[in-house]
Formats: sequence, C-alpha cells, structure tokens
Amino acid sequence: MESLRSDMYVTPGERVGEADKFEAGYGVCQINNILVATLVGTLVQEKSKGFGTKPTLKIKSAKYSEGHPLLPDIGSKVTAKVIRVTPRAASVEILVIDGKPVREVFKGTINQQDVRQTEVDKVEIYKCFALGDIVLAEVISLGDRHSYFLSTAKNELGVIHAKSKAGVVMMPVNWQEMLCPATNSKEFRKVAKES
Amino acid sequence: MGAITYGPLVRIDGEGAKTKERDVREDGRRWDELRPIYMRVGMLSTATGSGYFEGGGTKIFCAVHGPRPSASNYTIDGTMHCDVRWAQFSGREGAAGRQGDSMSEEERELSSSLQRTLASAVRLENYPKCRIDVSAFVLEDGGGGFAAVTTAASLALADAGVEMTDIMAGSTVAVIGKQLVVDPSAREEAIADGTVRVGFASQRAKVTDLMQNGEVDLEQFREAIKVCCTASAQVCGLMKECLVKKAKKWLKKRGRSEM
Amino acid sequence: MEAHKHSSASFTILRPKRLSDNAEPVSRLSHVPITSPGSVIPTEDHSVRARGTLLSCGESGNVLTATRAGVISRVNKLVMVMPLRSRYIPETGDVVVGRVVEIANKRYKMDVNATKHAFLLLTAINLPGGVHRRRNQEDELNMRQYFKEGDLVSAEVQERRKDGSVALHTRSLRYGKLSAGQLVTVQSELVKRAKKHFHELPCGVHTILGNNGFIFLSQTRKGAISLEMRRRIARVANSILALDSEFIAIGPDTIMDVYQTSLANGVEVKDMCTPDVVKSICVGARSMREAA
Amino acid sequence: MQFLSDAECEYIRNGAKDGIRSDGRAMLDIRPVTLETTVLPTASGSARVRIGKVTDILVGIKPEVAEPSQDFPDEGIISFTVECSSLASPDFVGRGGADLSAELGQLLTRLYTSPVTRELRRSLSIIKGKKCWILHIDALVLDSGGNLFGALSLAVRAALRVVILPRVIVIPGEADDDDEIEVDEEEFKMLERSRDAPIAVTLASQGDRGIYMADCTSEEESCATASITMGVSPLGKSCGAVSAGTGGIDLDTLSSMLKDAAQLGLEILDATDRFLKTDIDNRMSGAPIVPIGFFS
Amino acid sequence: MISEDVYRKVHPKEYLKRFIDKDVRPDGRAVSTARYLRLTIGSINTAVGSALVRLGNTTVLAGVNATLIRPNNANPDKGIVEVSVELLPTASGESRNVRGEEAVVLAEFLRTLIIPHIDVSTLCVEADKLVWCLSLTVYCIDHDGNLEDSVVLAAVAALRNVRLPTVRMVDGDEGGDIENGIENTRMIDADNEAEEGNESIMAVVSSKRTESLELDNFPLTVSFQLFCEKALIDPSAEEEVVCVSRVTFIMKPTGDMRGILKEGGHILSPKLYNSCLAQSKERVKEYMKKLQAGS
Repeated sequence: MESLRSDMYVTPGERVGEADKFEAGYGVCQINNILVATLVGTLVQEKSKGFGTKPTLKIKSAKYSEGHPLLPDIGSKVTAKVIRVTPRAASVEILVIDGKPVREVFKGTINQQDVRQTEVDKVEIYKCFALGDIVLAEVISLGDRHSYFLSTAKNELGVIHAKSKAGVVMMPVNWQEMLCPATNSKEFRKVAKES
Repeated sequence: MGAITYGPLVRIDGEGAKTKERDVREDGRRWDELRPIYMRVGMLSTATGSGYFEGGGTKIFCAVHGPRPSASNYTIDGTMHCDVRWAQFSGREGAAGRQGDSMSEEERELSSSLQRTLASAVRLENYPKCRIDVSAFVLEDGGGGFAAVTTAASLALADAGVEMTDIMAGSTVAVIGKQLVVDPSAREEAIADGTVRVGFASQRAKVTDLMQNGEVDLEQFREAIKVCCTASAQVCGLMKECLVKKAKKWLKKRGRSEM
Repeated sequence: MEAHKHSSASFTILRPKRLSDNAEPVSRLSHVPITSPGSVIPTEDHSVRARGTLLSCGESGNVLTATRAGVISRVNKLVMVMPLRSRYIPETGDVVVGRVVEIANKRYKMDVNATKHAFLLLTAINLPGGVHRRRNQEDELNMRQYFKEGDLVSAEVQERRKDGSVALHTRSLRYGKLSAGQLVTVQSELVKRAKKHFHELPCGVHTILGNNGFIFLSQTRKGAISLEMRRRIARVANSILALDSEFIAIGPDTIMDVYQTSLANGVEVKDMCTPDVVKSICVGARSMREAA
Repeated sequence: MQFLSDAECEYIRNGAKDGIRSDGRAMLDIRPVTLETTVLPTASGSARVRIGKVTDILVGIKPEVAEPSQDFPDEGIISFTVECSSLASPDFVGRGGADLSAELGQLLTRLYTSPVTRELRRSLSIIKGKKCWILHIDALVLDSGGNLFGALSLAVRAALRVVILPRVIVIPGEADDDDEIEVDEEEFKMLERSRDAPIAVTLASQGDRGIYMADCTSEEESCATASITMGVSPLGKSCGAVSAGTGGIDLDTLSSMLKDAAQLGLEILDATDRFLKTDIDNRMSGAPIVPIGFFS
Repeated sequence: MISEDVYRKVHPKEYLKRFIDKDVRPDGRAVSTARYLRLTIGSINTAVGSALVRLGNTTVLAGVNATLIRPNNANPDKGIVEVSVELLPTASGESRNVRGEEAVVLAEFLRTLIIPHIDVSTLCVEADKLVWCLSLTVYCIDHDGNLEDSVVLAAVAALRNVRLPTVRMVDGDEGGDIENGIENTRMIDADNEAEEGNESIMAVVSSKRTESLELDNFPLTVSFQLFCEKALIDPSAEEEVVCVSRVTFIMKPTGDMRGILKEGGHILSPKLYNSCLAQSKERVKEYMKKLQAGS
C-alpha cells in the first residue's frame, strides 16, 4: 500500500485518490469515483477499520482541529444560555458545541417533552429553567426553521450554572433543586448531575 | 442643490492609445502577461475567513462569515449570500452604490454573479439550515476588479474552512482591435472594443461564470475564453501556494500549542 | 451524440389570428344554459340559492341573479352558477396530482392548483413497506425521507373541512410519489370525475388524470425509457395540450383520438402546438364529444 | 422559479441525452413564436411576442428629445425599463420580480450599449452634444414560460424596427450654441439602423458534457445547471454575454455552445427580418394599422 | 472542568474581570497599553487622498473623492465637504443597513469634529461659479473595537493627504485652443442651467495634483473603556461588549485637551481622569509621529 508523506499539503479541489481504493473521510468528497480535498490542510490516511473495508483519506484542517464541529449536529453536546422561558419550551442560545466555543450563536429550543426522562407530561418549564441559566444539553434534531431542538433528558444534562433571585451563584442540592448560599432559599431547576 | 457634477477628476482620457501598435503595453507587459499579484489570507479578525488580493492597482478585501444560522426559511442545504461593493473612491464611476444603503445595479448584478460562481464549488449540502455570507470590498479598481473579487472570495472561503470541491479564480481579457489583452488595466479596459470575464474552477476545468461586454467576434470570443482560463489557472496556482503557506503556519502554531 | 444535434433548428414565426377568425358559431352553444353576472336566472318557486347567485330586488319582487359568468346548474331545488373557468375546487373522493411545497407541523402542504394549498397529514400516508403503526416523533423528524419539497404525489381528496382547507390521503397502494415522467397542466374543468383516473393508453403511456388539471405521464412498464417511448409520451403530452387549448374534455378516448389523428396526418410531435395543427387534429375528438 | 421534483429533472435530463425534449422538440428547436408589431396605438413603436403558449412580452417605445450624455455627445440614448407584472406569476411579486426585472434590464442595456449598436445610437443624434432622441423602451413581462431573454430581445428589436420618430428641423441660431429645434408632428421617419439591433440567444446545459438546449420551457430552465445568454448581432458578433446557474460548463461545451448560439441567433434574425418586411412596408406607407387585440 | 475558551464565551464579564483584577488584559496588554498602530497614507491611487489605519485588528480606510460643482447659493465662495462612515459587511457580516445606526452615529461624531477645522473657502475656484466638493468616506473593514479613534485618525490622515489639481477658469474660445494643444488636461464644459441664462463655465484642470488642503489644529481622539474602577485605553471589541461606560478625550495635535466625551453610568474619579489625560497626551505624540512619518 502506498504511504503518504505526513506533510502533504492539499487545497480544495485537489485530487487525493480514487474511490475504489479509499473511503472519503473528513474534508474529502467523492466526485465521480475520484476523491478530492475540500479543505486546506494535510492529507492523512487512516488504516482500514476491518477486513474488506478500504482505508480512509481525510484532511487535517489547517484552520480547525480535527473534526471541529462548526455546526450543531444531532448528538452534539452543547452549552447554552436560556434567553426565554414559556410554559411549553425554553429558548436558548447555543454558545459552545462539543467543548468548542462557536463563532456564531445558534438558537435552540428545549421542548417540554425533552426536559427529563420520566413523567414527561408533568414537566413545568418554569421549575426547570430560568432566564440566564447556563444549560448543558444535547442536540436531538435540526428542528424547525428557527432553532435546533435540544434535550436535557439524560442525567448528566441540565442546568450547570444558575444565579438565584438574589443574584448569587447557586449550589446544586439534588437533581431538581439548587440552593442560594446568600439567602439559603431553594429554587427549582433541572440540575445536571456532575460527573 | 442644483449642482453639476463633472465626475471624478482622476480619469484621464486614453485617446491615442488605441492606434499605438506596439509589442508591449503601456506598463511594459506582454499582451498575455498578468500584473504582479500579491495575496494574503486571514487578516481580518472578525470574519471566519478572509482574503486580500492586490494586482496592479486593484485592491480587494473579502470576508467570509459563517456558517451561521439562517434567518430565512428552513433549507436542507445551506445558502450563500454575496455582497460586493466598490468604494466611493475606487475609481470606478457608477459602480459604487450611493452612500450607505442601496447597492447599485452593477453591484447587485455582480453580487449574484459571484454567488453563482462560488456556489458551484461550495458544498452547501454540508451546511444545513445555515448561511454563509461572503462580502467583498473593492478599495481600488485598477482594472479587472470583478475578476479579482472572485479570486479574493475563493481565498477567503478556503481560509474560512468552508468545504469546497474546487478553487475558483477570475480573470479578464480585453479585446483591443485584433489583439487579446490579458488582465487589462483600467485604461485598457476603457479603450477596449469588448471585454470577456471568466470565473474558472481550475480542478474541474469548468467555466462557472461568463460575462462579455462590448463587441467581440465569435472566434475572438472563444479564444478569449481559453486565454482567460489559462490566466485563471495561473492565478489558481498562486492561490494554492498562498493557502499552503498559511496552512503551514497554522499547523506549526497548533503543533506548538498542543505540545 | 453529435448525430441528433445540429440538424438545422426549426424556427417559425406566426402572426396572431383575429378573434373573429377563431369564433365558433353561437348556435352550437345555445343549448347550454350560460349566464353572466347580473342576469336574472329563471327559477321556480322555493328554489334554494347557492354559489354564484344573489337574491336581489327586481321590479316584480325578488329575483335570483347570477354573480358570475358560467353555466347554470340545478340540483333538485338548488340553483348555482358554475364558473366556466376557475381554479380547481376540490371535492371529496377526487383523484389529484399535487406538488409538495412545504413540510411543517406533521403535514405536507401541497399545491393542487386550488386557491389554497391542500395538506397531507403524516398520518394519512402509507409508510414504506406498508407497515401500520402510530406515527412517532421519529417519523416526524424523518418526514423528508418520504416526500421532499418539489415532489409530485398522487393522492385522493379525503375531505373538505369547514374552514375551507382540504385534506388529502395516499392510503392506497396506487397513490404515492410519482417518478420518471412528465407533468402536463390543463384547466381542471376538462378532467371529468370518472371511475378511473389511472389509465394505460394503448401506446404504452401511463396517465394519471388528476381532477385538479395536473396530468402525469410516464411509461407503463418499469425500466429505462427508450427514445421511442419518450416520443410517445411527448405526443400524448402535446395531444393533451391540444385538447386543452380547444377546450375539449380530456379522457383516454379523446387523448387517443388526437394522438391517432396526428399520427395519421403525419404531424411531427414538435409541430403539434401551432394553432392550425391543433385545430385539425382535434376535429375527431370534438365531434366525438359532441356526439356523446 | 418553478421547482421540480428530482424525478422530473431526471426525466428531462435523460431525454436531453437522447436528444428529445418533453414537447418533442430537438435540442436546438425553438417553439413557435407569435409576433405582432404596432399593438399599442399610443406608442411610437411596439411589439408583442409570445413563445409557446405562455411567455408573453409587450414592448412599447416612447421617444423624447433630450440632451446627450457627456461621454457620448454624438449618440442618442436608449433606456430600458422592464417590469415583470406580478399578475403573471406569483414569483414576480415583491423582490423576485424586482430582481428579475433588473436582470433583464441589465441584459438589454448591455446589448444596446455595445459598439454594434453605435450606428443605431448615432442615428438618434440631432445636434451633436446638444440634442438627441432618447428612446424610452418599456417592456412588460405579461407571462413567463421560459426563454424570457430571447423573447424580450426579440420584442425590443421588432419594436425598434417599426418605430417612427417625428422629423426634427434644426433652426440655426446666431451663435453655435443657439441652435433650436422644431419637431414636425406631420412627417415621420423610421429608424433605418435598427437593423443592427441584436438578439439574445440562451442555451442551457443540463450538466452533461456537450448537451445543451435552446428556448427552454420554465421546467427545463429550473433543472438546467448552467446557461449562457449571448447577444448576437446581424454580423454574427457577440455583443454582450452573461452566464447563469451554478453548474459550470467545460470549455469544449462552452465553445460549441457559443458557436451554436451565434448560428441560431443569425437564423432568428434572418427569419424575423423576413417576417417583419410587410410590417415595415406597411408602416412606411403610413397605412392605418388595426391591432389584432389581446385575446387572439 | 470548563476550559478557558468555554468560560470566555459563557461568562464573558467574569472572564474579563479576572484578567483586569490582575492588571492584565485578555490580549496580554497592560491596562494602560494601547495597541500597535499602523498608518498607511496615500495608498489608494484613485482617490485624491487616502489613509489606512490598522489599530490591532481594527482596520479602517478613509478616502476622499473630489468633484467640481457649482456652489451653493447661500455660500457662493465656499466649497463643500461631505463626510460619511460606513460599516462594511466585511466587518460585521451583516448585510447593509443592519448596523446602519452605529455608522450614522460615528459619521455624526466625525462630522462635528472634522468639519469646523476645514477651511472651506480654500476650496473655492471662482465664487458663484465653481467650487470643489470633497467627499470623505470612511469604511470600517474590520471591527475589533475602538472604531472612534481609528475613524478620526484615518479621516485626518486622508484629509491631510489630499492633493488637488490646479484649476484655471478660461473663456469659451480659449478653452477650445487648450483642449487641442495641451495634453493631459481635462476640459470641463457644461451648460449652466441657472437663471442667468446660457452662460457656460469653462475650466482647465491640470493632470498633476499639487494643491494640498489647509487643515491645522485638527482633532485627535483617545478612548478609554471604564471597567472595575480602571480605564482601559484603546479597548478591543471583546472589552467593548462587556463594558458600558466609555470616555473619549478629544485632543489637539499639540497634546492639549480640547474636549471630553463620556457615556455610560460609571464614575470617572479625578485620579482616573488625570491618569487618562496623561495617557492621552502620550498617545497623541504617537499619533503625530505616525502622521508625520507617513506624509
């Protein structure tokens, strides 16, 4: 098998191999049986994963670390700030995707049925999120024209940072309450379980 | 105000140049020679990617923003919006829109022309629900302004890490009498019988944008397109060099920070 | 490839005809009860007025007048005026061909040539493989996998709701996404409601005569479409358009008549749309209609 | 823009590979064109062009005496306004119509500012640098069923062929600058040089090498990947060309497209000139013209 | 644990505070250090005067167009100066008009500062007949904070760079001779449609541009962002978003203070004021050095 030099730089449109020999990976696209680069960076060859599969060609992008997610995709873990709360859903701004801050803020929605796993029908959004909370969530669908649909159903998802009515950062008590250290009052949240 | 405008003063009439049958051009170039080109990428901080092109008197900044959430309807594929502007003092009469708001007809036409060229290579299907904004600004147009915009925009897109199946470059050929003049200066453009502008995708060898103004013979036209493509391919070569140089810098920097 | 190109292109310029040249003898229409806005509709006592009519005060008491041009239609005591030309008015049970224009909110919005978009609920379609189950959220997220924007779908009008919206369904194996064919649009009045709307014409062309005036043509058998078959489909399409411009009802018999006449007259497919040719090839179909 | 399903596009594309189109035409065939000149009694010249049963364009010309532009003192001015009637198609309502109008207007301007029409523009000059005719050409797109560029340029050209301008008498003044003009409303002349006017031909590629079609229907247009529109002068020169679509065209195909476009353009020019001969003769003889009417 | 990048995005204010508390700014500067200034003067050949300012990443281009026009009836012996500022989509990515308001505010700010210092009577060629109209356009190409200072500096540098051709009024006859005789001059000839009748203006414009503009005692500005009792000179975009209070010192080229502009509710203590003023004086020296080096 031909080996590739590690410092082989490619630019978009450059031909990197044939489709019958390689799989197209990140930054590589197949056009009529030919694989071409779509990004600027170095060409990397990954060994085939199993018997009968082809080795994968991918680009180590110059601009972003490998596989940098520019966009929210189904399954991405996102950090978002709550900007609006209605009885049916909480609207959020997605600030971080898979640990990488975004350049452009995307809108997301956490619908009532996606807040938690059990007793979905009894969820009261006001008891789960408040304006300004920072929430850890997962993208479940590309959603409608305005926003991505997010879910906080898993245990480790939910509010990770919230200020009390007194304006003090609260401490989590259990999975649905947080404590304000200044006033000692408790407020309801869908709290993320710290891992 | 009742004022009479006389147009910018810097325009000097090029009368007589047409009759001069010389082997070289006013600026000493051969007919098929491009002006020296200077290119840079990634110099604008707020943009996702940016490109700067300078060739002869033509200077262009281009910025790419996004992919960002699209404000319009849900689209499975991403959308791309282009905005090309000429500075008031770019030396191109009538091209620049009136102050502030609306675009001139020409700017509007060129914006959609640029959109067409770029959309032919950008893999918009990889950017669902998103839009990519490409905005170009011509500081000075010393001829071949729009062709250069295509080049600068391609650089900016590549710099932004937007997935593209090709790199596009633009070039202009002017027809002066029987002579095909590659990469004409503003003065040569003004005296030309006709000009041909081509947007060219170098790897696929496809013409993605074509524009002809004035009057050109069919045979000249076909020849001019070929010449344009050759010139664009040359520019593409330089673009690749520029991008690879930048890529090396990035990767080196990243290598250090990851260590 | 080069062979079928570059035969000298055909280019014909026509002079428009005066309306009077085209006019038909009025007598032929005299047996049809046509009215125009403002005209009094002769009524018997206890008539019930319906669409297109207005009860107004005349010299001799109240009279029924027409509010639009069209044919007076009476069903028992109900009197209405049906417009000669209008957008498609859906009725329950109609077979239609529609185009998906938007997907939102568990439904496909369909253009069916009516004044409003009809809708096709996610629950009113057949899932692939014919499985019967409750539609879940996943189906909702995957709606584009069944029909996309722009797709042509044959469907049946399920009901007209009180608010004027129209629901469709495709819950039968013969309905669904249409592929490898061509759409011809005609005036919806010309497609009569019939027992059968899916026809296999003798020339091997399959037609779906949508009541809404969208007619879909394709090949009867599966597989690649031959050049000869494309010609036939094109000839059928042009036959339908000829009928449309001559305002003759469109059915398999009239289509085939025009088709055969054009073949017999040696008319090339592409020449089937000039007014003179259209007239000549529709003669048979016209007399056939009038006899019926 | 009409949007089609993938299946329909594929049908059209595969047909194109076989050299046959949905209406039975060959690739470079043009649908029958219905042309009528002098349809508007109030305009100095007018024409209506219909292609197929749908595309429908009305053009009227109104002349006016004005000052020539500084850059071209010895030429008259031809200015275009194109309006896409929002009655014609819901796509023309709002922005879509404005954009299309601008695009169509730009093409016409490009065609009629090119040097091939210089003599035509010069023939509109009255006193060099002082007075000239400005022809306001208003085009109305009544309905669109593809090939708007072709239909529009044909209508404009036909209207120019039959336009009549009142005779202008120059009354010399004392100084050079004091010349005055008088418009003679009795006597009219036709624009001889309008024979130079070009025609636009659009060829659309469906993405396959070497395959392209002329006079597309709107269905064909919406599944075309790229198209070029070229202005063809009566001498076979190109006088303005633009491309559309995002597909890109390879060089060989493009080259052969340009050749075919030029040839097709010449054929159309030739056919229209032959057709318009009687119209022009009638107009010259001053015979009264009764428009046929809109519902023909 | 959240990474630094994420913290910066999610809690921008707290992030900045942590830095400022230690007297360092996120880009490594000290609180009182301005960014490196690059000034390129006269790089646009098609403009009669131009300047490109790069202040860190903030990039601003100012250019001047000149046209000869008939003067305003109210001021027959005065030229006209038009000032406009545009935020290009290259800076914001927004299409036009979206950030129009910000540009309008900047333009008004620039106009009030600059216009009084231009002697418009020097722009008169012949009273009642012909004057220069200068239009100064400042384009913001990249916006990384402190547009005010950059815009003013670019405008001043571009105006100082203006070189106008000499204009001579001639009679109609003479004009014809000159047109044929001298190369590289451009005739200006047009009907004067005023009520005086058919009088026409003729002027000859030289091809060389030599006349510079009288512009002395021009203004320069130095801006600070107030945050946590500290004044951050030359704020970056990141800092501007978080802070609400801003102080702008309007200075003379000599380093004297001409005015002060303050917005936002934070208090500027006398101690802070004095320190800011001292910094401004130093900054103006830097500006002047660059301005003189460039021209």
